[in-house]
Amino acid sequence: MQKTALSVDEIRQDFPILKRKVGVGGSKTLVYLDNAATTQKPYVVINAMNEYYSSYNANIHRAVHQLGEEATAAYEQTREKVAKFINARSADEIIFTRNATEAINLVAYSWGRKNIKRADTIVLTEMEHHSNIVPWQILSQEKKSRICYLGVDDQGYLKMTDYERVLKKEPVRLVSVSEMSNVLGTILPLKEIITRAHENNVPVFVDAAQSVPHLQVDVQKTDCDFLAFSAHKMLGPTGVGILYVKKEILKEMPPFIGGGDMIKEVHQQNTIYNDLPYRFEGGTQNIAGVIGFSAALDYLAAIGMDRVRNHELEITRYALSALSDIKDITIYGPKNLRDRGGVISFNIADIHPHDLATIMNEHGIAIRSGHHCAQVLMERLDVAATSRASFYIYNTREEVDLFANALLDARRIFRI
Amino acid sequence: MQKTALSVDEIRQDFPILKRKVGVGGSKTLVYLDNAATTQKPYVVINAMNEYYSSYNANIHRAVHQLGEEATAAYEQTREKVAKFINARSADEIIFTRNATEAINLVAYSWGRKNIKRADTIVLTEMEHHSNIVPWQILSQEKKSRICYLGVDDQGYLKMTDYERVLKKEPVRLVSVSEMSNVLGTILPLKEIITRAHENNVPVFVDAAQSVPHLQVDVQKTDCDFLAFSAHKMLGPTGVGILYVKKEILKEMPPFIGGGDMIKEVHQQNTIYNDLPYRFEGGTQNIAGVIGFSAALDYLAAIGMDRVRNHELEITRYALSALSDIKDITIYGPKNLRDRGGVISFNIADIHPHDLATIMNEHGIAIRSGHHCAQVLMERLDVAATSRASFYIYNTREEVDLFANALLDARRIFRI
Amino acid sequence: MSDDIYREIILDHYRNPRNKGRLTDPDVTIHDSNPLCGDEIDMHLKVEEDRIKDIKFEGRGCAISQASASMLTEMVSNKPLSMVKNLSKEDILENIGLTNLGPARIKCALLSLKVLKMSMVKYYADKDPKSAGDFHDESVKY
Amino acid sequence: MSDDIYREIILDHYRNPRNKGRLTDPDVTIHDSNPLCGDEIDMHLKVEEDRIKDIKFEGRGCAISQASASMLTEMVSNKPLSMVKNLSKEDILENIGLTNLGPARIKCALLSLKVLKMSMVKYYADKDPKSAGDFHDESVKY
Ligand SMILES: Cc1ncc(COP(=O)(O)O)c(C=O)c1O
Ligand SMILES: Cc1ncc(COP(=O)(O)O)c(C=O)c1O
Repeated sequence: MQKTALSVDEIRQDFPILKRKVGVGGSKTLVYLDNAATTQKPYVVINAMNEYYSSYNANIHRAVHQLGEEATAAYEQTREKVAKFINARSADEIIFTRNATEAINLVAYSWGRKNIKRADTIVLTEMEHHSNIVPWQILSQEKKSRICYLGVDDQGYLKMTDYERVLKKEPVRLVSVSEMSNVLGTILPLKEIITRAHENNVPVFVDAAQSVPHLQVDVQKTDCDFLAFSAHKMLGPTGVGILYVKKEILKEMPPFIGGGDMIKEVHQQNTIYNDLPYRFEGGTQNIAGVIGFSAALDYLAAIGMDRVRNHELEITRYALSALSDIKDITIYGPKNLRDRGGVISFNIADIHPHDLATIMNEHGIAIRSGHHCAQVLMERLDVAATSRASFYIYNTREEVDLFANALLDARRIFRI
Repeated sequence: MQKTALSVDEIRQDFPILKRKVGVGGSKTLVYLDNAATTQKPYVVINAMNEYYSSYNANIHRAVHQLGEEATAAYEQTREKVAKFINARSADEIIFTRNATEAINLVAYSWGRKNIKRADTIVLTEMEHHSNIVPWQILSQEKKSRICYLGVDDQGYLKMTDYERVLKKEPVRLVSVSEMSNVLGTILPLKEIITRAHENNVPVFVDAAQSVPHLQVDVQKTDCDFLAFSAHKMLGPTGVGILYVKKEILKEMPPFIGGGDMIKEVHQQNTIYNDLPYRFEGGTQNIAGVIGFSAALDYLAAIGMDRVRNHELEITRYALSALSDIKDITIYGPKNLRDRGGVISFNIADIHPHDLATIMNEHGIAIRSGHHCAQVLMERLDVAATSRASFYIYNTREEVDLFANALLDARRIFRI
Repeated sequence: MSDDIYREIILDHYRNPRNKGRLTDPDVTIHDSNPLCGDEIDMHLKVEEDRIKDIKFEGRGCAISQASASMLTEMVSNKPLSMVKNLSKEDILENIGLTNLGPARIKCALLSLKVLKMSMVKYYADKDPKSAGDFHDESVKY
Repeated sequence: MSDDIYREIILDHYRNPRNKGRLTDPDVTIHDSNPLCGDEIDMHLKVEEDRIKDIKFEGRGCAISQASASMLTEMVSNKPLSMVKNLSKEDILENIGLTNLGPARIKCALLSLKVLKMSMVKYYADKDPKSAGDFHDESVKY
């Protein structure tokens, strides 16, 4: 365990965009607090893709020529790195997709259409992202299965009693939960959820879009069956998602996207599919994106996920305390820092989040406002929208101060 | 119509990779003849992505902050450009996917599962790429529909008499053909195919992965119903595919990938989907890739697709004549240049294409060998594999000479 | 600039919206939302002799979308439908005095116009498809 | 370097493969192909007293894959199954004298070993699952 704090000043030098000027007349230095939506990219990631395009760009897997071999090696090494990053048993359990959303859909279409039957229950939570709701709704419409939502209590925690009741009473066939809420920041008791599910022979899908970037994730330790996340939320490029599936399950999954590279032999009326994991990667992949992601993984590994987490805890603590001084503010999610990530959702008086974001923007501060693709949770919280600030390794206390000051300016503008 | 020839020397300056040294000890300058697999990228494309990552990287559509607005504008402008490039009526008819393969799967899953019924016939050709075969096989397995393959004659042309017979005798519900074969180079008589299909109320899907990069494509002129292609085969980044669907048809298509951004409202048990075309773009898209593709479209538009085509015709003519001097060579595909693109597949004596590619590689020449994801065609040609050289705007006569010389060396090594 | 956007009149319409509520027995009622932020507007209309006899809206969302809706209802109340047909994006932005909004916020300002035009399309859909078509307005779609 | 790869002996095995054909009544027969290039190998084996009594292959593909298959059949013919179990990637590459192939071509050289090991897994599958497992070899998979 590395115990030394992270050197934010040095880290900031690695991110070209942090020098960007924004706001009225380009007068403000960018304060980027929209990391839960997507993070910024360090030079090493941008350069890795440049390097690929400038010196060994080629299609992978089928080429005998040197560029093709180099590109294939770089692509497949990334698969190994991903496996290591989340401690999968084998790189064969790692499938590259377009984003976390496609990864979830892949499982809903492939595993889901084969295994979910009429009247089966799929368990989600009220804090799921739309990407972990809509695919199951589409599936349920087809299969006439049911979706059941575990409740969220007023402190932003999952109601584990709901879970016990549902496991006992309903024909649960799948549990799919996000490890960390992108709105409340709540970190779920994954180990417990998975253990209880497995005791009932129910597999568990983990939407790790918000956890893998911020926490040490270990798929063997939690023993989850499926796990999905996106490269772009962890310093990597857009257009790359990752799906982990336990090999025993993956082996039995029918293909999803059909086409080149996922086959072994194609005949007029039938096809022999390729070995794992290639069977699930049809067509030309986002090769540059995967290679860029490789650099992002190296970058995060060099820092160490424990230090990433510690830095976020520290900034979040500081921000929560700064915000709590502001009048008429409502902050959502757990109070206890240990149970939450670096995401703070809030509302101030009758200032609508959209209006707040516009005011922030003039201060050069990028925050997110809206439903955060979590409308079921918005209904639960009985709000139309929230504002959200989310942090990453390059955010500083000074940025939090600027943010808190801008909130005061919003109060002034709204004459509160 | 621009009549002046394309200035290949200048164009070559725009592609960093063309300075790459490869082969034994890095002693050879790269001769890249694997353009049908993927093309190289000019600086403008690489730089457009760098610019995005370095100065306005943000998630799109939902952000109020400046970076988000800039990124959204750049992304949506690309959609407009694509629409213009293929002469679609509206940018709403353009959907970004992961690659051409996913675009075909999207239609097979969404339109196909809704419209293809038991015993319906889907018409393909013997020269289709696996990406335009496997999705229809998966669909047909589910729906118990039938796939019928139009034959290819010994000159590499589509047997139009087959087509007439099938249209007359079978309950055809979809015709899906590639506009240009990635193996034979054959350009199909698309207008005729589509007219005859429409007379029978049958929609037509065009796999344009090999045509949009090389020919002027006009979806209004051919009146195709669906069209798919990949950015990476036309100077653009990996991880971006394009699907065009006529608006009347698109409006009636159920969603495919469910998740963030493709919805308007999500409730616990139901969802209202977003307007077109967003309904089909679930999750965070390959924003950088789309923005890079924008630069590729500008680059090609500035050259003019007529000049691209003319250059390829000229190089192909030169190459066909150089190859025809080599003993024991078999060249596949139409003899008439007007009917073919810049793709030459061939075999020499008993030298297996894989072995040939290895020998070429030592000469610094990247060609492709194998089944080219067209095993049905390989069966038809009764070969296990072919070698393939494919050209693009930066290829020169000198490169063709090097290639022809290397073929002679292969004969020597194989003691023929 | 925010000071320009959130002028007294905008905040007033936001906090004290005019014509907010429902109509008993409306001729047409329609709902839409902005997928980008979740802002919602319902419009309820009573039409008489090709005029908007009565109009009410319900909704939730940002100051811009709600003030814009409130001001729009005042603007079209008792006006001929032909006026609604001709209302442009620019008319709305001028009416609310916000002519330099960024692309994301423009959508907030225009949501109510979009819903109003949709309600006209719906109103005419069966009676008079040609007129319905006239109300289709690409400039307010997003 | 190509001159090193395509030595006389490789071309000889390619053009005059040993043990090519089928067996009547084999104990195990198995087919696989290299998804990367379409090379195909079928192996037919007759096993007696834990020895490979007879072996034949069919296939089509490049000089490396076919010569490698031909040389492999010579190598294991009449040998105990335990020898097959222990055969490594390196053994094959040394046997055919090609130790500096690139990653794509290595797969050609190893296809026949992969198929041979698969045939052992199949042979033992029902009789003796534990032994079957012993023949699983991650190093020859691709
Ligand atoms: C004719 C044809 N169709 C489809 C494809 C698939 O394209 P992609 O791999 O980009 O999905 C290709 C490219 O290999 C092709 O040549
Ligand atoms: C919890 C959660 N799940 C899923 C997603 C979807 O990720 P992507 O848009 O990259 O597919 C997100 C990101 O917005 C998220 O926060």
